[in-house]
Amino acid sequence: MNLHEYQAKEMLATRGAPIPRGALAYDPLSALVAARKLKTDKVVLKAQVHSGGRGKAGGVKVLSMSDDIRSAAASILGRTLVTNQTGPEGKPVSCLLIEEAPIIDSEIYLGVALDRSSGMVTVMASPAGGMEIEKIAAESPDRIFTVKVNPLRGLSAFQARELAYNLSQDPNVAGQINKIINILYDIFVSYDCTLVEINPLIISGDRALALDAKVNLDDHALFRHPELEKLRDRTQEDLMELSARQDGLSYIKLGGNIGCIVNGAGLAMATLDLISLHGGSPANFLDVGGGASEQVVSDAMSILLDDPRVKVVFINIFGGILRCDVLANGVIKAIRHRGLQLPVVARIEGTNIAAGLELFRESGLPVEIIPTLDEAARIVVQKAQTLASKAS
Amino acid sequence: MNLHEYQAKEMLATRGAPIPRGALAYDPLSALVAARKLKTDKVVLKAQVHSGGRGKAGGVKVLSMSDDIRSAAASILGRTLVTNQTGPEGKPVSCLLIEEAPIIDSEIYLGVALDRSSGMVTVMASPAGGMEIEKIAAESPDRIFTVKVNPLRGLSAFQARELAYNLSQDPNVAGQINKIINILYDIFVSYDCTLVEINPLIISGDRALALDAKVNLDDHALFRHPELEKLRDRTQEDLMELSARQDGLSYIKLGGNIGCIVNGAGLAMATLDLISLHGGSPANFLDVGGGASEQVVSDAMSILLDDPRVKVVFINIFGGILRCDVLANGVIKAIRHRGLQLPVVARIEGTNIAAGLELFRESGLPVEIIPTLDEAARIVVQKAQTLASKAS
Amino acid sequence: MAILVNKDSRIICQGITGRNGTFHSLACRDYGSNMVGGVTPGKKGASVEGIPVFNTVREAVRETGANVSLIFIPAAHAKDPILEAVDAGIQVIVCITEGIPPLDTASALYTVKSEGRHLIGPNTPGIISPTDRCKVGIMPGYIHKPGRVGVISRSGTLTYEVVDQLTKAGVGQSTCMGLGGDPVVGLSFVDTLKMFNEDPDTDAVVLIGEIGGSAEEQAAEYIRSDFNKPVVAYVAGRLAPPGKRMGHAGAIISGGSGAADGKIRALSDAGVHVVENLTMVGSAMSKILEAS
Amino acid sequence: MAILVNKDSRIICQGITGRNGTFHSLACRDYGSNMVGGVTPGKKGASVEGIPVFNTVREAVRETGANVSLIFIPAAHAKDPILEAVDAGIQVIVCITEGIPPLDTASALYTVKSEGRHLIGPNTPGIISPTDRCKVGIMPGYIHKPGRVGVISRSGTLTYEVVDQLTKAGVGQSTCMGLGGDPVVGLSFVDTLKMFNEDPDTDAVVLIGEIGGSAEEQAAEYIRSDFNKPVVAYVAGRLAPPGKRMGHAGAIISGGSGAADGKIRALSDAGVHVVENLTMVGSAMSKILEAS
Repeated sequence: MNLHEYQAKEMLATRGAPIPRGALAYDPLSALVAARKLKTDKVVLKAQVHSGGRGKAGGVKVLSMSDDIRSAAASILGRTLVTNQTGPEGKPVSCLLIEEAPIIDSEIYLGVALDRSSGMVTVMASPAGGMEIEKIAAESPDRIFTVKVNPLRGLSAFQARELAYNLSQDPNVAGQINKIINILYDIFVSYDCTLVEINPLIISGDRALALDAKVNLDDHALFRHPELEKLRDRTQEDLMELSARQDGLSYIKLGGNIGCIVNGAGLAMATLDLISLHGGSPANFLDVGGGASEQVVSDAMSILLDDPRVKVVFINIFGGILRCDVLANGVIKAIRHRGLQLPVVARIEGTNIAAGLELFRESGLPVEIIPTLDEAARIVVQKAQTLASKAS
Repeated sequence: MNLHEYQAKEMLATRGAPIPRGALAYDPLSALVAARKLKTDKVVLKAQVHSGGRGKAGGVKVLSMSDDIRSAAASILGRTLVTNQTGPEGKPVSCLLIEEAPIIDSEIYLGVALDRSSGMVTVMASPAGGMEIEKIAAESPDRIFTVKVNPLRGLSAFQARELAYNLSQDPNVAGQINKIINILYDIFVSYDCTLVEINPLIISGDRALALDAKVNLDDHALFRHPELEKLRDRTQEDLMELSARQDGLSYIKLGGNIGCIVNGAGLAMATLDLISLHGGSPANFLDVGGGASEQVVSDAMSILLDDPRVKVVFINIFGGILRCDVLANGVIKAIRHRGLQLPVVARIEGTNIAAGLELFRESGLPVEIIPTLDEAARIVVQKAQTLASKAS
Repeated sequence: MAILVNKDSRIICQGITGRNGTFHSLACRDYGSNMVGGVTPGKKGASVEGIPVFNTVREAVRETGANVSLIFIPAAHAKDPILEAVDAGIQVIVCITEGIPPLDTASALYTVKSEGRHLIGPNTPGIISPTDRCKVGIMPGYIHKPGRVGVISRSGTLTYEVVDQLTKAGVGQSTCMGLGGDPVVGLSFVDTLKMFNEDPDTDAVVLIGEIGGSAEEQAAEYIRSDFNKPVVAYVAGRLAPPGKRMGHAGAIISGGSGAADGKIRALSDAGVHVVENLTMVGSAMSKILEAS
Repeated sequence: MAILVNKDSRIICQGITGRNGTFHSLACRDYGSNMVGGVTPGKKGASVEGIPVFNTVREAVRETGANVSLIFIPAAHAKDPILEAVDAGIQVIVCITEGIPPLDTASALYTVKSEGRHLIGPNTPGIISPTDRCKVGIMPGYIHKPGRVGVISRSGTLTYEVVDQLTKAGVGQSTCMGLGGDPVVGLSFVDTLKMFNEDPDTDAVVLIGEIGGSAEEQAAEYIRSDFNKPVVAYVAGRLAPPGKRMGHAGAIISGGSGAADGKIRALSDAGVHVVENLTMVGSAMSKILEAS
């Protein structure tokens, strides 16, 4: 789960990290009022969407007080922002953050993430802030300073201090950075984050200020932080993915027309690859999980049957814990309930395969069972292509 | 700093550990009222003093409601309790804890302490509760279960659980003990304790109950817990020791008549040993510390000069950081200020020795400087014996 | 022989009295594994169809000499049992649990590593050594066949798929294991490749990677410099869009890193035979073995 | 040579710009120690009479090749600098600070030990190797004399007292050190006895114990089984009443354990020459050396 910039900044401010003065606005008039209240010459309007790259997409505007702030706000609010990270469907903008625009003397990058290979939380800092850390890493890796944090010991005072003195030799500025690093780390571990980032942290005169901030939470640890659920902005998430997750399914929307049901994440990814290899295009990733029940399989099937983009359904199951008979019952249940308008191709294998096949046979439903995976994928792609060309 | 039983129990109860119902009383009538309010057949009156061994010393009385509770309370309150741990001067009783007296099915020992050799906090548990842990250790060491806690990891859930199942095979009882062990450990580390102990933890029916509890705090970490200062009971501490500590001195009252000033704890202990070896008896342990200032030395000297038991003062200094001239100035200052009624023998050695000796010589004060330690100790003991025999 | 688990493995199950714990402990025993005990606090003295239950791992180890543990504990509480297993002296810990908060895994893993033990998973189907009839996990045992090819994978069902292909192609397996689908897991490709390198009973390895992280790139690096047996690899997730967790918490392309293309390139460059079509993994290995 | 510190020691002082840090850094240098730098965050570029100051230990180590650190940091903040020294690669850490909360020391010590470093103290006068003119501590240097007797002690001034006696008796010292007067300290009697046992330039050892804990009993155990040089010992605190901290936080007889008698008995039983009268330690050692 991701937070909005303003939510991330509130978290920072609550713990004592300095952020620019600002306010939220949900309509152009309040944007103007908020801007005036800041009593400053220059303000910045920032679209609150769950995506980076907002500036290039027109979601961030720097204005002087003599500009028409109301129109500028109106031109962002309510539109759908398409950035290089949102995909073609973009993200709706329902909220603006209006902030003072402080003078920027220099820009610093600060970030905390979990390093997968070492299994250690890693704090990253760079004096080359303002651009993405991946870009800094590619262009000037020697300008990134990192410390790995022993998970039992936590971040030691000296580690934050070392990073701070790598960014500034001015004890006053280094002291402020030091404090902010500790705050970032605290947020990261106390809320089980996947990423906490200030980019840029600007130095404005003798003051450090978090100009932009990002806090992404780990879904697997949200149960420990029920209070964070109220920060969720459902308008920024795909509703189908969200409701699938609540059913215990892993569903991700893709651009094609072949609906897929698979058990296991790896096999599900491989199924997409295989469809693509044969020239087809999957409509989704859908992993029913290792130990899915009949009901979960039925729910998964219904999601596909409800998706108007789907031309053909591909079921690919290698039964391990998930038994093939359970799968068959789930699929049959969903089809009976919804009625079947689409061709279904299934490849099933593994535990209780015989019972599963028998159930399909008995049901009399037009589910085409293909014994080998490669062949099944080829047939699915063929069917999808035939149906798509008919439709056009 | 030590806490009273009732304070320790309040700490436990605040965190969810079960303690007997009870109330405090500072006079016999309220003791009676408190006992009646418990609405139980049997009550126990417990003197609140900083010492173990209260029972044998008459500080604990179990009574039935038909007994004369008021007289029993009066017989404890206001007296000075001399136990095997208090020394001959005893501890004044100004407060009674009146508690219900539950039925005892079995008694368990639970304690947390810092193991010095491993540097690890150690949780100790024994089904042989009710007697001192040292006695259990001597008599049935196989009945003590311990876990050492990795200081970085803290007490793991399974460690507390293991101990609990060593004490009881009943999952309900083990579950309660498990919880209480976690509470003890939390108190120990969150308040920097030297000892946290429940002895006995009784099993009464299906319920575990902390019948007696002890919490001792580490003086060196009290600065982190200023809120605990209000739990200090000055009536239970030696006022001279307390005020010496506030002056930065380490002072402990002993039974003899030779007042000692030494720098360094080890040398101070060794000085007492030497006096004793020569047949004398020190009135105190007094370590002015490694880096004492003139004022601290003067304060130390004043403490001895004020002590009516002291017949002769012995100054033993090996100047390291503490320079001999600083020492001399401090001693001279105190003597000039108070006037000198007592013989003073000094052995000084180390940094700036010449300047120190010169200062004493110039002062014209009757401070007898003896160059060798053994000789100095011998002379001090002689003087003390002569003066003591004159006085008697 | 095999790596990590074999006929000498004495296995306990932590969480044996739970539904999954019971089911899979018995399935492992049915396969041939030496299930010597189980742990559920408060259930000491119980028996799961003859497998004795203990209150603590220490007790189980003392009474049974166990050296391998299979963990089925809900994600919210799964860190502690891993530490308990380490402290009690268990050498190989297989943690099936899915959805453990990564900071919990990271913290437990630190202790596992500093004590020199092996953690497989979490979010793994487990490990199986068919020749030794030793299965410590939830994979369907019957698809395996004793043999001399090692299989390591970040995915469960994808492993079954590949093992099934191998078996049907007549290629048996020495040891097959899932490393786990989480961002932070215990044993890595490199760790296990090193073991296969030393194992006289493994002739070749199938490596099944997926998007996310850089475990495949590190494996490529190691294979290039030190691995002296043939490797066939497949990497899942070429179609995955950035920023989305593809079922596995660890399968996510973030900030431009972790994509399939880079992994495939690294493995190819290291001399690994990378198969594009999943269904060709078995035949590819079969051909390589015939050629050698 | 000597143990732990010698003429090759490159020493920094953490907290060098404080009053004590400055005074003793210069005193160490005056004695002959190779003081290569100091650390005070925010004071980089400053110089303490020619000793360069750095912001961090890592920087100091990088610039000066330091391998020994002398710590003067107030008790409330002393844990972090110990960890900083360890992480920066310092091998021998001498922590003078008194009154560190024992749980802080215990926590730092755990890291020191697991990284294989040496912590002397806290609450120690430090360590000095007279032959090498290397002093890392606050002891008066001039009382020492180069020679072949090691001195280890839990007390500061008591060590000076004994060293003074040795020197006056013509007995020089290889290395003298205070282990520290706190309940939890780094190096123990046993640790340092092992080093003296291996040190070809130490012929005998003076061990100065005191009440509290069981370090002397453990030393006795080690001496009995493995130590092959003569030991003269003195144990302070026979008159100490139970339950009172005798100046040192660690000098306390608690629950009947830690009393002087038991320690003296243990040492005597292990063949140690235990001296009852502190003032006889020098002459006792002198006699033993003459006899051998």
